[in-house]
Amino acid sequence: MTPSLQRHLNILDFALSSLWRRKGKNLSLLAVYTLIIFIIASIVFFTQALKREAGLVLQDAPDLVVQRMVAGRHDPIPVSYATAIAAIRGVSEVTPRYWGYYYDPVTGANFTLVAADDPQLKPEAIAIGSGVARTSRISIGDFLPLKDLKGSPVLFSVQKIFPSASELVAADLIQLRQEDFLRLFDFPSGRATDLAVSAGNPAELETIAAKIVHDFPDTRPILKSEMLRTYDSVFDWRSGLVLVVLAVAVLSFIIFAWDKATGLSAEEKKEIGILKSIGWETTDVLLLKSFEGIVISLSAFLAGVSLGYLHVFFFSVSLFEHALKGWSVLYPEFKLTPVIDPYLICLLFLLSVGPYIAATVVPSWLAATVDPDAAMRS
Amino acid sequence: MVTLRKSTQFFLLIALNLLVLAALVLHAEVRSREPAARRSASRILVRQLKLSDLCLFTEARYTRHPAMADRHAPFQDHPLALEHFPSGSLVTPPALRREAK
Amino acid sequence: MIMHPGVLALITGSLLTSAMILYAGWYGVRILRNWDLSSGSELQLALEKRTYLISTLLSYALGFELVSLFLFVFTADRLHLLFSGAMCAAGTLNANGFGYPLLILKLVNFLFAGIWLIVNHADNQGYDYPLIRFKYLLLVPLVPWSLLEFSYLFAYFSGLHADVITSCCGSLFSLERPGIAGDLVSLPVKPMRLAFFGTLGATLASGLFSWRSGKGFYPFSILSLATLLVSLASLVSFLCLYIYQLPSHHCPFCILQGEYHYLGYPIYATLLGGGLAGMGTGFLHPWRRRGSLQLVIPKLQRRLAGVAISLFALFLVIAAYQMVFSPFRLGE
Amino acid sequence: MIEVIEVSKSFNVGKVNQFDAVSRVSCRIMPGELTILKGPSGSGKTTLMTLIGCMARPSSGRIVLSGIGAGSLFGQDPDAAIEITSLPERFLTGIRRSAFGFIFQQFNLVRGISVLENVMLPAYPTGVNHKVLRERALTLLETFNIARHAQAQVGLLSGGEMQRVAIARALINDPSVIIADEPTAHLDSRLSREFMALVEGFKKGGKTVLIASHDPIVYDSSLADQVVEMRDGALVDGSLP
Repeated sequence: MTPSLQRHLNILDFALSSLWRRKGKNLSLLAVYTLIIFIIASIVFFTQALKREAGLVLQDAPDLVVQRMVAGRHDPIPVSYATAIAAIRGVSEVTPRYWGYYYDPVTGANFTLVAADDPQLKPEAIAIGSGVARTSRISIGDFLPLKDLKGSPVLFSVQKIFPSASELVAADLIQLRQEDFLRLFDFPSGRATDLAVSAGNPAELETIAAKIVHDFPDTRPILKSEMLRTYDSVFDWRSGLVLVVLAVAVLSFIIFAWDKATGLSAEEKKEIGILKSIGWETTDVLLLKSFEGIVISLSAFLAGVSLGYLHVFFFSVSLFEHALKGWSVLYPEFKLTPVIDPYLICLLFLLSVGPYIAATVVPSWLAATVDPDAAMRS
Repeated sequence: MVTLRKSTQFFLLIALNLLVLAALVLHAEVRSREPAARRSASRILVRQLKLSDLCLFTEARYTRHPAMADRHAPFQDHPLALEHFPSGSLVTPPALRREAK
Repeated sequence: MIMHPGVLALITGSLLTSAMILYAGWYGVRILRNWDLSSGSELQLALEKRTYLISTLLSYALGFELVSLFLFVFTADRLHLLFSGAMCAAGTLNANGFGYPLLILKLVNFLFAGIWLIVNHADNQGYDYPLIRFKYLLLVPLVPWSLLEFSYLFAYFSGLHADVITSCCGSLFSLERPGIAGDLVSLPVKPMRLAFFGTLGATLASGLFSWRSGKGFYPFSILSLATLLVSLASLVSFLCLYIYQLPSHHCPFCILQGEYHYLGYPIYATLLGGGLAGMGTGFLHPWRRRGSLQLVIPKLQRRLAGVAISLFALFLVIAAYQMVFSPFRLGE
Repeated sequence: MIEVIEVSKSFNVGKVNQFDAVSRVSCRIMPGELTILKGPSGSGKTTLMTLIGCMARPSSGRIVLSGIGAGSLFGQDPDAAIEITSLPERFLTGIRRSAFGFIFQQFNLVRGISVLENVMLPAYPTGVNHKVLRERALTLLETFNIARHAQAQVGLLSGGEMQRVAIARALINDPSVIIADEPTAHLDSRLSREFMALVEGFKKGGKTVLIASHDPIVYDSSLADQVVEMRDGALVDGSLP
């Protein structure tokens, strides 16, 4: 081994024993640091996994959804538009979609009602998501009362419960027959919630969308790529903003507070004085201090990332459940397929180790430039 | 008794940590290659019911159907206002939809 | 501004680095004005302590420049999803006028900081601070450059509005577009290839000569810079085509992706490292006869020259391997 | 040989509390000899020793070291004369750790780490192989008869043992000059005499020894080759031969 490498190892040795000497302080610092990285890592893993899941699941979503806008708000679309749109070149199929929300005053949950023709579904029967079944405590054969527009309850019998594996898309769904849907909400006749359009060739979608807007200026087409992009960027905005700012702020605060509180204690100052008097140089002490920082931040990073992974993919984000649930009564329970994105791990590394190092540069320099003769005068 | 020097112990610890991390990467790799039976159930429903969104947050329209949300209503407070709902701090406004010309 | 974690990391990092360099520059000026080694005054002792802080700050700044160079490209690559029409980092960079100048600024600052650290290393070997004036004069221009880099970075990201129609790398680096990128692509392949092998060969030869004889470091360092520039141009002009095996894909960033076996990393690492080491020899050359550095500098120069030629040689091997073994052939 | 020429050291120059710790001191310390700096506390002994021991730089005057094996740092003959007055810190440190060993009044051991680590500490930055260093430290502890405490924490040792650890630490880099500041201040007279016996051993080993003390056991010792007396930062007239 070269002397330079030996020197680094020797100083690392001393850095470790000097960290170990102040176990109390350093272990609690390590714990707080790990906790912060654990939180950020959990969020990164969670959002990444959701993004990917969304991308894969929504591959089968409609190519194009056409909504009608009235006074800037979403309004039921005349079904007659469907025929005209179907006539556009490249459109292979246009299906009206009927869906809406239902607030259930009994449980306080919001359900999503979807009318889709399923020949197996009997009149006044419904298929429900497992979230609905869980929240309303009903199972196959039970009745779910839904209030119609006039306020009188209509009883629907539960004919089917969607498999729990599909909870990520269907937890709050109630599927019913189209005529039941229309009757329940007294839906304006000849209207649908929106239109699902599929195209023979996906490359032509943009042209089709342009044509639709041209022909029907009151509509808004939403491309599948836009739906996917929504989910791709859906978590970047505030998760990025809030978490990064929060983490950096918290981290800097902690380090700052720590340095303020303990500062260069007289003891530490004396110790560095001793080191310098017995032949350590400023560079050596700087190296010592940066090793102390690296040991803490590297350990915290590795532990935090591993724990975050376990938390998200083995314990289903149980610690964040409350924040994710928010006010909602009905909360889907799903297991995510793990994803590790090297870019984000590297980014996380930079964001967690970088500020720590930046915050410690000046304090370590101050510590390292203690005069060597300080040890002689005390 | 041979005691390892502290730096070696530290390297061993880091190596152990990296090993755990590598195991997790491997786990992720293996799990994501599994035949996605679970996902196929979702995909079938998406196809049958022509769904366009994930059911993540059911508390409000725009969190339940981010891709279908009204353009103006849901994100009136965007981007600087504090969210009304806790989950609003995780859900971002959808990417701008282009007005097709 | 787009609140992507990568963007935030770049901006915070760049802000911190600029602050560090500004601080270092401020004390650099004080050192230039008040330095007096023969004095044992308290001011002098305080300034000598300050030099440790400055070199620590500069090495962090250099580290950040290096990391952020890649981070920047990667973040740009991530962001392309938000811009319809952009298919990779090249499109994102083109979303406004600050993208490419910023990349160039980053490169310049990286070289600057690297050369400063080489000079600093040499200076630390001398017992009478032989290069102190030169070193801190060199620091002065770094300050405005790094501030400029930060303001460009800020301007670039705050000027990014999702969904501006940008060109993807296919059209950006294709022949029709005017501008630097287009010019690089339209460079005639044959002379370009000649220039590429010419400069690289000349640099290696001159480097070997310098390494053996300890002479001719000025031409070598100029040639190193030339190699760096010509190679970057050649990368866009024709080398990438061999890697992508596509006749019109000129993007210099996609080679960093896994699809191309992360080939970009060794390519850029050898190129930047070689260029830096080679240029460093020239910056040391004027001081080779300074009393306390008489023994140090020639040794250091030869070591740097050795590093530079081995890195350049490695780069040449990678490039040549791609050109020879790629099934793709450029139409002559 | 160590040559001190017209050396002064002032603190807080130009301020109300300016303090001249050492003013215009000249003296010579010959190789292989025991030189004792005598004088009351506050007379500038410690400051003078920090200047000689390359821990601080004088405000004015010159100090020249020759024959101590530090010349190789400058690409010269190891025993060449080196003027240390205006050297950068990294060179002063280089000289200090190759040529000087320090024994402090307070022992200045680092608490919370083992005796062995304390002894090895000065050699860490020199890049010595860890195993070699450990062997060397154990041999030294053996010499001073404290090897059985090698793994103990320094806080648990007695005063005499602590001093022997401090001496072992001072010798780890095999210095040619040993500087001790009030080494017997915290020792009883029996231990003080034991310390002087160790000093005799250093002298026999060819080391130059410089001790600052106001303990008669030290400055009246027959081992002393030269006793230099200081008062108020200056040499007392006639104290130099």
